[in-house]
Amino acid sequence: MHVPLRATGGLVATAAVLTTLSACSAPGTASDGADTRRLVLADAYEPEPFNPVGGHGETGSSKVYDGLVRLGGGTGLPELEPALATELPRDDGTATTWTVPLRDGVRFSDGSTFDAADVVATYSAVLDPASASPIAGNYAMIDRVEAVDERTVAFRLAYPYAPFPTKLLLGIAPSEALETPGPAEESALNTAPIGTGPFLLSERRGDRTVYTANPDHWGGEPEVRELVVVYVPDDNTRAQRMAAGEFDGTTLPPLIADTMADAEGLTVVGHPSADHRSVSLPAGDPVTGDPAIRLALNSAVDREAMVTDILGGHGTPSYTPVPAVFGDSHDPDAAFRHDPDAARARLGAAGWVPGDDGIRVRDGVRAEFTLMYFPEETLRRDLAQAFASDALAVGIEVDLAAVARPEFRPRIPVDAGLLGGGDVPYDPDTQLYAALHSSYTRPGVGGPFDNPGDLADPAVDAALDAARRSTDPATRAAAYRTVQQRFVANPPAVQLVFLEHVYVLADGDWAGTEPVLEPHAHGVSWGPWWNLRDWRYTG
Amino acid sequence: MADRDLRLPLGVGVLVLLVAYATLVPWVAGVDDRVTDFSAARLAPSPGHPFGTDSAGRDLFVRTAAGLRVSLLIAVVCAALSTVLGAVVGAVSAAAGGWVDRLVMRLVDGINAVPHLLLGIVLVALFRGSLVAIVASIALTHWTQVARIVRAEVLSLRDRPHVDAAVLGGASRWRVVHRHLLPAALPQALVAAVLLLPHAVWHESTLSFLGLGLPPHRPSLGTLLEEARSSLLLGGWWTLLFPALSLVLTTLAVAAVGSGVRQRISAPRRGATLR
Amino acid sequence: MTTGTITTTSLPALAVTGLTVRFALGRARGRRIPPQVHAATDVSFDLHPGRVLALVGESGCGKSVLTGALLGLLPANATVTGAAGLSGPAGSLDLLTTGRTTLARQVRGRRIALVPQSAATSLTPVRSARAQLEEVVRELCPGTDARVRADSLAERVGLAPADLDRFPHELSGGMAQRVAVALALAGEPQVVLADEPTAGLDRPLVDRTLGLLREVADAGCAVLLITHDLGALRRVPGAVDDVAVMYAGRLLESGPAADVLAAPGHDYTRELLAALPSGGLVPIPGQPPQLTDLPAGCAWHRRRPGRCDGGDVVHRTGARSVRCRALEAGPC
Amino acid sequence: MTAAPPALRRDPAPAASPGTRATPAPRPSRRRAAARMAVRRLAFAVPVVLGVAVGVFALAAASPFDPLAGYLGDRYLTASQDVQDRIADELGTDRPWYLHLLGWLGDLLTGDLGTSRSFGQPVVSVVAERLPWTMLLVGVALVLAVVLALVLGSWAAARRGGWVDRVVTPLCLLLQGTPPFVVALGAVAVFGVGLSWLPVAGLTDAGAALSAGQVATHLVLPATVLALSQLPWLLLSVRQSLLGSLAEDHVTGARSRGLAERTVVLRHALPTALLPFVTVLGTRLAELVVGAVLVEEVFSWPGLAQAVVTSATELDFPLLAVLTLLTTVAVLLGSLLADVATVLLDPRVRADG
Repeated sequence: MHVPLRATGGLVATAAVLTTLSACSAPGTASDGADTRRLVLADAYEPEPFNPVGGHGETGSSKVYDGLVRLGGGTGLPELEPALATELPRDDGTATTWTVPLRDGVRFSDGSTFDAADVVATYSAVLDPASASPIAGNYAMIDRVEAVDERTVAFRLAYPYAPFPTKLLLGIAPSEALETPGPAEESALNTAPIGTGPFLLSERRGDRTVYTANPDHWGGEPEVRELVVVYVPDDNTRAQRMAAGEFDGTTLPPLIADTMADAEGLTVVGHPSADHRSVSLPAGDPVTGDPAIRLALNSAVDREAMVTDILGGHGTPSYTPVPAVFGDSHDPDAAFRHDPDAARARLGAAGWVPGDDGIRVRDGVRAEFTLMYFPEETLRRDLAQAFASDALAVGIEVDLAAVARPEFRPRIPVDAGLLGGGDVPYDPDTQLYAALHSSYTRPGVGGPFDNPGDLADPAVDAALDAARRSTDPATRAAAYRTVQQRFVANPPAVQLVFLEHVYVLADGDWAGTEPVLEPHAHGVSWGPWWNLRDWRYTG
Repeated sequence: MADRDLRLPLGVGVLVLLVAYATLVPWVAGVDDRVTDFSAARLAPSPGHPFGTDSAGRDLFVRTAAGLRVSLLIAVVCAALSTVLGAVVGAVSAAAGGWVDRLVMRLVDGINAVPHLLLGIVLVALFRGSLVAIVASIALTHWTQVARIVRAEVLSLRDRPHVDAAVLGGASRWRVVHRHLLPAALPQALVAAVLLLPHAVWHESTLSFLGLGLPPHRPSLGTLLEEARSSLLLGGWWTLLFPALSLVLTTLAVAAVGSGVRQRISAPRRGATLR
Repeated sequence: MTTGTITTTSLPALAVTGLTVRFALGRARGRRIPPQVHAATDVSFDLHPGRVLALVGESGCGKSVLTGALLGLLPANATVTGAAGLSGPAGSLDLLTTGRTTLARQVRGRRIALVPQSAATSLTPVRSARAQLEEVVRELCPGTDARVRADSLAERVGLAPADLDRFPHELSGGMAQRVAVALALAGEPQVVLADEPTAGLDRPLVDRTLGLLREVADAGCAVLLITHDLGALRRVPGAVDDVAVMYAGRLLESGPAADVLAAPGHDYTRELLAALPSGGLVPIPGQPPQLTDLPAGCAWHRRRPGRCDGGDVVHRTGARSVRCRALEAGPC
Repeated sequence: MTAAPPALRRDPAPAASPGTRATPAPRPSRRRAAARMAVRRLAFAVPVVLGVAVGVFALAAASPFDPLAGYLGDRYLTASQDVQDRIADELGTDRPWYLHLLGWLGDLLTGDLGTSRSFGQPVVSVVAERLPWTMLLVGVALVLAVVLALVLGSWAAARRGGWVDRVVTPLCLLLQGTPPFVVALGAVAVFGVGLSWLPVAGLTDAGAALSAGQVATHLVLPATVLALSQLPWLLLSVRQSLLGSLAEDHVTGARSRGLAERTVVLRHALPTALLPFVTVLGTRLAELVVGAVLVEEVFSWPGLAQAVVTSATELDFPLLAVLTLLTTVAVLLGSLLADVATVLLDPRVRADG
């Protein structure tokens, strides 16, 4: 009986084949042999479920749905362009009733025609409590949606709301799919979307999502025939595979992206955004609630250093939630200066006396609080560590705590959190109202991330409501400037930075990309590929 | 191959060096590792920073020492817990014998059937973020080896003359276990504890590397190596080299000491029991 | 079938002269040379085709070391001096000076074969006897049908082919011994060294093994039989042709078996025979010598003073030779 | 093993003596004995697997883990209280844990393993989709490790003190001190980032079709690292047992028969050295699974082992529980296979030994 020695000989052969096989075939490039009208992108996040009622494409970024209006490009606050609407919505002069004429001859991907009923069904489903839609709060101002006729829709608002057109970016789903009321997350649309958008979802498996061009899209068939989005969660892996030429583009943390700036065949692109990071300061806590601590922290933090060292220059300091891109609504004077000595002086004056370990104490209370952050996001971890280091310099101890998302919610009123903001940045109202209005401090109103600092300033409330109701741009801008001055006087949070979203693009035979102001959302649905429908093939 | 008895002095020497490095450097440097300077992030090794700096600009020479100290501390605590737990269970099951012994042994086989790290991951995932969970996840999965060794030792000692004498002298079974059997089994248990250290260091650093152990901002060999993963891409090879080196050296030194001690302990014993 | 008359003057297949083996114990530290084991000293004998030489002596007197020395199988700490001339149709060479590879490729199994001491343990436990026998046949005589040759070898040593399919631990002592002989004969060697082939066997098996070796010798091989079982040599006359007596690593006496057994030339041989049941079970006084501290001269002299002149000179008379001379009348 | 045809037993020739021992046990009985042992070990495995299941559920019950958070995921942060209560009684998460366990075991039998939130698909399809890739990785790594251990181990033992021995043995001691994820990081640093010879992540180049060539190139680094992480124990065990068996009688016997040194080492010394090697292989299986978890995580190989980490970090309990059981079964099966192999390989061992 021969012991499996002859077998081991065979195994040696297979192992050798494996290694030689690999040595000679260098990693294939993304487009070898595949149809060149094809783009392969790598995304850090899995695509969210495709039901608009669940919030998919709320800011008009969906590939498979169209909103009534859509964003125009450009660097400043983007203008709105008609999409499924034939022209921009007109109000009745009091900004309470908005009528929208609809485009004719548009068909859904399942062949059904697009008409007013679909618009009514979509917005009604968002407002319907049975849908338990997470974005219902953003459309609370809508009282009723009516179909005036087949081709016109009227929105009746509960109160005048000047920036209402920004609410019409939401993708429209077919009424047939929304007939049966039920939770948005259980709708079939989540995995099998039916939309009028420029692309169709052709495959959704494991780590990859494939879209194909919609031949009879009302705006003409996009020249990009196929878009493959691969889900690669780990930043390092994504960067290595991008460097190895596997993708046509991806989104990367700024510092890693910069290492590829000089690689041939790759370009690093930065898009401005109203996406900001801040540290919430719960009012209930004796330390974070104290105005002196809040102001001291705001002057102790070195925002410029964070932008240059952590973001590699891809971003701007943030003093209030209002980015400069909002033009007149932005008050340049509402800002803080990095001045640790002033911070120490203010703390001393307020009675916070440094203890023997350098940490300040007042009435037996140590100037110490916990700052939570999501451990898997390196950017938030670095910002938290820099914040803690700056705070320590002025005698305030910040204990960092890595808290996974499920445990984050109950601790928001108790502990500070490294939060993100700017989900819908196309009007100061959506950027500020839920974040600063005192009505959002009451339980049951909005979610835990709304007004985490529990700001209850009547002047702020009044200014926000006035701005929301007024239709005169000048009055609105003035009101928002007042909000910023009140914010700087008693900051409920320490705003840190506005991020510039960074993408790496492989040089290819495409033209047509242009910058756009991006929301807090992340991933390749934005970036240079936000207007993929307009790309032209130059190969 | 190095002569066998060379391993013990070599192991002890390296271990003393590492422990000194881990305890003295952070204390002497007095640097508070909460202070970050992102402008000095990822500097290559230089006279100022012999090990270079990490992604938050902290000096890696000090940070690796702090990380090693945390990892060693956790390892020692876990090894001690495992040994105590293992010794008690081993002694009890050997002394009690009968169905208790069989039950315990089945439990031991059961625990050994599941890879230790997996049990650790489940435990830490459920009790997210608590240091106690990390220590428990290591201690609760490594006591089985100690239990087996102590049980064998106690069983072999149980029918020795001086034990019978004690029982005849009216000592209760548990006092016999407590005063005679356990102390006799101590050296073997100690050796098992020392040999557990490398496993404990690995276990902690693996959990932290997977993001399930210590939080990323806390220094430990695992978190430093996890951070190295991203710095590696930005050319920061030193962020991987030095923590990895200290982890490997620690493991090898402790293993050498463990096997050296075991060899010393078992050698005279074998001579003594020339049955 | 015996081949004609055997004349002692025909060319010897293997001529061993002055074979000395030393084992160094422990490592040499500094100047002090390590203690040495004098396993064999100045051993000389010849093996003639067709004749069986029995090498007898108490166990532990260095007999088995000889086979290891001749085949180059001694461990690294052994030093071997002397000469062992192997001659025959395939050319002649000195076993002690040829390289290991030539020993392995041309000599072992092919020209000199060994029947090891404990046959069962010399077989690989996880492989059947047939596999190991056929392997030797394939290696030593390429081109022959291994299965047929193995079966014929089995027949020759009195084994049924089916027995070959057993594993070594399933073989009885006798069967294992016969497998060992079959393995030795596989390469049709000129010389067969049998190291204690009868150890551990019962009487009928011992006689049969000696008969087997006789047949091998009669077939033309030169056979060296190492044994401590003097009784068997006496019991089976004609089993061996010559006898050499070894004590403390030295050959004390050698000569034709019949003469030596009938009229031993050396006092030690006489006492050995007296110790046999047939000789009256007279125990030999004193202790067998330690091979680490042997006197220069004749070791027997120290154990039994006054029985010989203690000289270390070999006196040769005709076919017989004796080392040192007895004090009283007659050869020592 | 070629069982000889039952030759007619000739009447024993005078020289041959009837075998004094009982006729040897016919060869197939060892297979039946091995089968009996396998059945007994499997019977032992069932309570262990059940014990692990109970352990996992008891731990979950005792922990702050709220199955609802697992189900709702991010929406848990924004869902209002009444939505939570509705889903809670719908899922039945407020029942005592042992009822929950019984329900789960019942579902297990019917093949419904629950849905995995972190992968957004039923656990069954997660397993079905990812298990083959883990099997491929672990299989190739195991083969590579065994081959390297046998070849290098035998070489180092046969030429003790030779250059192979002087290089391989200290390297093994060093590797024993290096955890798998450090070996993986080193490989990524050198081959992936540094020389970028080999792809360092994923199953195929993104967008490329699933072809054997692609998978092979992507498999090289992870499989080699996983093999290296287990190689030291295997190699040193081969070397140690081979050194031992080289000194045994049957090897000197083989040499005395004039066999070439290669044949002596490979066909006589190695087979007996294989037996302890197989048992060591059995004990290393648990570590191989651990290594797979780390290697798949670093190389983002879409296997089940990586799913363990994802399900742990995202607290996806249904998937984690299933994976724990699956691993336990795999390890038990592995060590059983090793013991059965030992029985089949070594004719001397009685089955219940």
